[in-house]
Amino acid sequence: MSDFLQFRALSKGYPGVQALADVSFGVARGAVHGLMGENGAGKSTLIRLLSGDQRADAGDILIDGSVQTYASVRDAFEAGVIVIHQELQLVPELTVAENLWLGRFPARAGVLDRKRLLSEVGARLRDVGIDVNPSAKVASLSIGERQMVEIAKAVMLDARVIALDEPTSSLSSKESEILFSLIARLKARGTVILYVSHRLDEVFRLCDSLTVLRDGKLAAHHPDLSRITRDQVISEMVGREITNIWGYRARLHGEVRLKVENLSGDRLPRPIDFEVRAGEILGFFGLIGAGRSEMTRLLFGADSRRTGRVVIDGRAVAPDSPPASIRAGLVLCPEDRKHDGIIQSRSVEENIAISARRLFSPFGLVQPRKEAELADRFIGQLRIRTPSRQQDIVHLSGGNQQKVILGRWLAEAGVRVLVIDEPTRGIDVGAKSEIYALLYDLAAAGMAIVVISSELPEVMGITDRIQVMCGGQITRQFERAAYDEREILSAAFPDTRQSLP
Amino acid sequence: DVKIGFVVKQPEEPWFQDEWKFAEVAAKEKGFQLVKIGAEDGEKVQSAIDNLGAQGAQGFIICTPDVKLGPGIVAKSAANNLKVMTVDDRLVGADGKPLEAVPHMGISATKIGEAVGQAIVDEVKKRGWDPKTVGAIRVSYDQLPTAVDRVEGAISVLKANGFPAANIFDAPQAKTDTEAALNAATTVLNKHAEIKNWVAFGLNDEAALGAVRATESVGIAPENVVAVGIGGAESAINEFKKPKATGFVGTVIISPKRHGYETAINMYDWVANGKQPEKLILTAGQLALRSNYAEVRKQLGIE
Amino acid sequence: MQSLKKILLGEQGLVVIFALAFVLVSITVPNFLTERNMLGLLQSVVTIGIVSCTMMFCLASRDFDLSVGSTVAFSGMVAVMASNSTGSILLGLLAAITCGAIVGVINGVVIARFRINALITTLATMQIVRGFALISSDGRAVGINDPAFYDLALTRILGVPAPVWVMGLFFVLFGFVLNRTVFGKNTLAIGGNPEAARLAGVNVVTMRIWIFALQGLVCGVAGILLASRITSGQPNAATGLELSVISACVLGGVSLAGGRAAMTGVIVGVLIMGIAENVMNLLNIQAFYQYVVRGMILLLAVLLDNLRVSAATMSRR
Amino acid sequence: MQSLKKILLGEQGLVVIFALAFVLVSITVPNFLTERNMLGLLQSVVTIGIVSCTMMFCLASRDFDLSVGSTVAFSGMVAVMASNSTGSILLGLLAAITCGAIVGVINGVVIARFRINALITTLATMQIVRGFALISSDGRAVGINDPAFYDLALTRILGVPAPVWVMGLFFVLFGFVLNRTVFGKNTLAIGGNPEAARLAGVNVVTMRIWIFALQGLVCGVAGILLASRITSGQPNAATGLELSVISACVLGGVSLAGGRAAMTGVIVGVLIMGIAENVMNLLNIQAFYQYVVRGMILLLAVLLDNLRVSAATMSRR
Ligand SMILES: Nc1ncnc2c1ncn2[C@@H]1O[C@H](COP(=O)(O)OP(=O)(O)OP(=O)(O)O)[C@@H](O)[C@H]1O
Ligand SMILES: Nc1ncnc2c1ncn2[C@@H]1O[C@H](COP(=O)(O)OP(=O)(O)OP(=O)(O)O)[C@@H](O)[C@H]1O
Ligand SMILES: [Mg+2]
Ligand SMILES: [Mg+2]
Repeated sequence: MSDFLQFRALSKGYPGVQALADVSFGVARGAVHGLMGENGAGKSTLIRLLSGDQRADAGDILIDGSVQTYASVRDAFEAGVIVIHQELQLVPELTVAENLWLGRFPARAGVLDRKRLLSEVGARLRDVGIDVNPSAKVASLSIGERQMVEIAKAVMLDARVIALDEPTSSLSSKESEILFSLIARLKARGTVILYVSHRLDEVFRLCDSLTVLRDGKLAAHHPDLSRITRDQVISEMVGREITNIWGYRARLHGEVRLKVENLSGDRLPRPIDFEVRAGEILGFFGLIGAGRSEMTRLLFGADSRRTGRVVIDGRAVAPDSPPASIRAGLVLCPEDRKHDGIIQSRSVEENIAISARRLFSPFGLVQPRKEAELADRFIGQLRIRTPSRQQDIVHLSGGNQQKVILGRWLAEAGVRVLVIDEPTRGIDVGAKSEIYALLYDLAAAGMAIVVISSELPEVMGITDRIQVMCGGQITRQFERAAYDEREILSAAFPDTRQSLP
Repeated sequence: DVKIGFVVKQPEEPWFQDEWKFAEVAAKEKGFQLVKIGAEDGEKVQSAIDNLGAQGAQGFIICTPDVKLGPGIVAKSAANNLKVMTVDDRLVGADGKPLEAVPHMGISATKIGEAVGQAIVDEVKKRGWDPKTVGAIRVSYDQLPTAVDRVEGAISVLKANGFPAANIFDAPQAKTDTEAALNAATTVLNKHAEIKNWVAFGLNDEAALGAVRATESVGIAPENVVAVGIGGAESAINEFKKPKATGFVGTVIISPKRHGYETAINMYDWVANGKQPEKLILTAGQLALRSNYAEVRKQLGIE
Repeated sequence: MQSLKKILLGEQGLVVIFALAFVLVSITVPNFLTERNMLGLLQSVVTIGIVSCTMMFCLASRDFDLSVGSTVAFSGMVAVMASNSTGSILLGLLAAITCGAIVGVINGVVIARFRINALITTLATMQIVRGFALISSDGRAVGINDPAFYDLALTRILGVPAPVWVMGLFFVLFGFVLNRTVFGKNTLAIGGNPEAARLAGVNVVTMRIWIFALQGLVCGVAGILLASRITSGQPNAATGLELSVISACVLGGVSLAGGRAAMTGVIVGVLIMGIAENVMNLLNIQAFYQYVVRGMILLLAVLLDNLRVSAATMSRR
Repeated sequence: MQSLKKILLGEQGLVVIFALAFVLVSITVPNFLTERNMLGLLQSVVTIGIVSCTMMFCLASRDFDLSVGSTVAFSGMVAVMASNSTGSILLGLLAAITCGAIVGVINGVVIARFRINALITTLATMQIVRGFALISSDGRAVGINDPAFYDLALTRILGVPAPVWVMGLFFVLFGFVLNRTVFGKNTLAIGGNPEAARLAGVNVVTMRIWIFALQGLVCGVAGILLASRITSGQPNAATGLELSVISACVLGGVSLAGGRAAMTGVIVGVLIMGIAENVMNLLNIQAFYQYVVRGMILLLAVLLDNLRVSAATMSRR
């Protein structure tokens, strides 16, 4: 049987990088095809070529046997190809409905059909199971909600091919389930789905076939996923065996390091209290919009607090000032890397050194040699794939950008409390296990670590204690010994919670 | 209650400030109200006239940003039922002929330029230079028709007195301030390093001063420079007050007193007593030198 | 009380604040609220008002246009010269609008197709076009042969001069285009997130060229009306217009970072600029102090709007 | 061949292209490459050059400053008036620099602390400060009593006038600050992504205020030198300076979207502006055509740079 979607000898290079080299594979009609590989392996590049946004240096894309020659995103639409890119592509100032229709507004003679604009959207949003007002501005949504909007955008039209580049990277299990059922429906319609993810569980559950990329080349192609094991895929991706991704190591916990009292803010009206001990890794779990990210931002001083005190080792931290927090040893690795993390048009080196450099710049004079050393250290340690430390960060793959941001905070000396929001968003399995190992080391050295994650296995795998949030409140707490997937999940769902007056 | 408008094209210029000042004196004397409006371009002139009409003024005096605005100004004044007089620049119709019906007081730009040219020629003769060997810097701002007329006036006199056309060099200034003139003139001086004696003139004192600064910065002695400005405002007086004489030998002062005071009085008489002003009054510029500027200013009623 | 607050702090807050200020000025400044003065005021903002319509689109799509002043002057000259030489006013008008649109298209192509910085490009065309205006007439104003040309500006419909009608029409038209058409939404999308717009299949390059072309065309219209009002084509007209127009837009809440624009806001911005000038002249404020007052009004207007927005955020807490 | 390509397309490509153009002009334009003309050229760009140094920081941090021209004029006036009234030139200079810095701080506080749009704020201060300059002297030029003041501009060190030395010093100093200090790096980071920089512990508000304060201070220095060159304080000086300075920076590769800047680029930008004027005057190009030529040169310079960049991308593929 000839494949419905085929890539033939596809190559694509960027300055200094061969992102794809001679990649060929095919996907059968109605199949969900996984695409895996380390960060920077070339997955997003492949998707970008498919989307019509960029053109291959060599090679062809075939749909239903015919070579596609489209030169723009529009052409790709016409050919029935729809893509969700890794970085969310929404216009914050437009409403949810307008974003869903962007590029194909319902109109007569250029005049918008405003009824259709709203009516069909409401149904579609209910369909993908998110509860947002179609006339709300996208700027007012949380990352997770935005991701769901992006998904709704892709499934709105009948497409022959849908490619999803890490659609679940900031979704928790509930939303992921909704996505999976949508995918099942599309599949039943005969749509070909290309699915990029770093979450092995998902891939094995969802996909019929799988391609593994490595260094831009085809590393393996598995037409039937039921015949192989996860470990096999990992070693194909990483080139070595990783037996236990989490690699959890128990540690002794010391004195209370971080004490949060009565913390509240505009988007988190009900006060929150908790403590973290030295050496402890505390996890926060919740569904999208539960308020975890907002909590970390208030904690760090990125947003202004309404009430609350944050105490580190018995000393209160000045509110509403990131610099003060950093000086007190409290750092936050934010969730939205594009908006809050990477510093566009600056190099990898500068992105790593920006915060830590104050520690080794006498009289405000920078030390280029030291900064280079620092950058090289983390490029090595986190295995950041970049042609050089001078590369502009926007040219890195998503996962590698995330690693740079992590590196920025790991480079900080004197940190007592490390707060990481979605630490491994978009990071590959190999790097993940190394990052976890690093976290254990830091904790063992006495740091208090707070990890926010939407990936339940991750939270359960690496933390000592979990606090579950729902509707802006901490609903339950679990000690590691008492971790139970079902109970944690149920604590995160609003309907199982006693509704407060 | 008599209310009279006084609209000028460049309210920041000292010249117009002075016109306004003297008009104010007239207003105090006769007890009418003076409304001063700056209007830098045709559009502003239109709204200024509307504005005067709305305030209930009976007439106004205007120095227009462009003489071709004539028909528009006349029409707008009629629509607002305002009497109109012009000062400094005379309105022309679409055919380029002066609008005789509008009373005017002024001095022709060409005449001023000729006065400048004459002053330069006199000084050159006094210093005993051979006009054939003298370089002339024409600091120009050709965007402004008045500026063209002034410098052309000066050039016509220079040529008539034996300055070769080939030695008159254009130094176009990008703006009308001293720095722009300085930069433009410097280029000319450097291009003709062989010329020893220089004369310079331009649209106003600032232009001439820029040329003088340029000669100083390239190291030409004041004895070898003759620059004559137009206006006689503070920047020129400052130059005369300097302890050592510079290349800026004189300026053609035009009296803002007559232009401000007399036009205002005439307009008042027209409005209050129905006495039509003379259709055309031409005033003269007067040359002020380092040696006599104080007297000249006193004569003209400045100070 | 509560509803008053709502009105003040709502979406239309700027309009309400403006209305309050207007009433205040009407009461305190003599001769302000007369029909004559109102018409004069409206006429004085015609050029800014018309050009603001398209500048709004330009800014909303994260672009920038400094060449509007020169284009207005140039197309005014063209209108007059073409009318004079062909003897037909209609041909003159067509020529002017065409020239304006050509300048716009050139801006658009250079900026969008060759990806040259908009500031530099329009600064360059600003100079070049001004140069053409000066060269074509040797730096002097050109008078209009056929007095019928004046009628464009003098005709009154229901007592209101034609240019004011044109401005009103443009306000309505471009307000509609911004909010109710695909073109408007795409403009906002390009400004809000160009990458997203491109990936959603919006033809960003074509859109940007269109926006600049429209801008040029509208400058052509403004140039014609201006020439008719000042009864001549003047090469030095409308200098500094670009900054006034951009200020009016920004005052009206158009974001320079793109993606945000509203016609009502721009109208208010234009009127604020016009009223400030008008009142200063009515109050006979001295020329030098006018600078200071003008600056203060600008600051005050954005400050007030800012306070309003932050107060609104507060109250919604 | 290969290495030639490398030089042309490398980081310093703009500089190399500029150098080639310079050689070309030197050969073809008579009187260009004389010591006198070179010194004249350098002196003519002193104001633009000095102010560009800090404007580079301002743009690199995604800000914008239109008030520089007014501030230069105002602080020039202050220098002269304070020198005259105290009899001490030193006090005059201090007063001027202080006034400049105060304007800058006000800009910075309003923009960074009250979060008012930079364009509007500096447009407002541009007017207000110009107003002050006019009011303080009743719109007239103020002469300098003590001739020693002129020496600031006339003194030559090794045959080169002092203002040129000052400009050179500023180039070196601010180049160093940009590349080698935390201040410079943080400026670029703020421009790259203000929110991310804030979360990385950069005190964005303070930084922005500092940048504006520096800008004001440097305008003060430029104002003093200008006053000394034209031997008086002139309230109308330096109009339009803001656009020239911003153009020089953008020509030199400073991104208006922030995050990208280089001192060598800005120096080249400044020199391009100066050489263009100089050569046009040397070649005796008519005033009206100068507009056109000036615009063309601007366009050509960015276009060339653009071609260079895209060629570089191509060749590395
Ligand atoms: N515009 C660009 N310029 C230069 N290099 C680029 C550009 N885009 C991608 N690359 C490089 O191409 C390679 C492949 O990137 P790609 O985004 O396809 O990786 P990926 O497999 O999607 O990784 P991730 O899992 O981190 O998303 C990376 O090394 C990246 O640095
Ligand atoms: N910029 C914003 N403006 C207004 N409301 C916002 C904004 N960002 C988030 N919210 C709202 O605040 C609430 C909490 O969001 P938060 O980002 O803290 O949730 P979260 O638990 O981290 O979930 P997610 O996985 O979606 O990031 C959500 O309901 C969201 O709609
Ligand atoms: Mg990717
Ligand atoms: Mg979150």
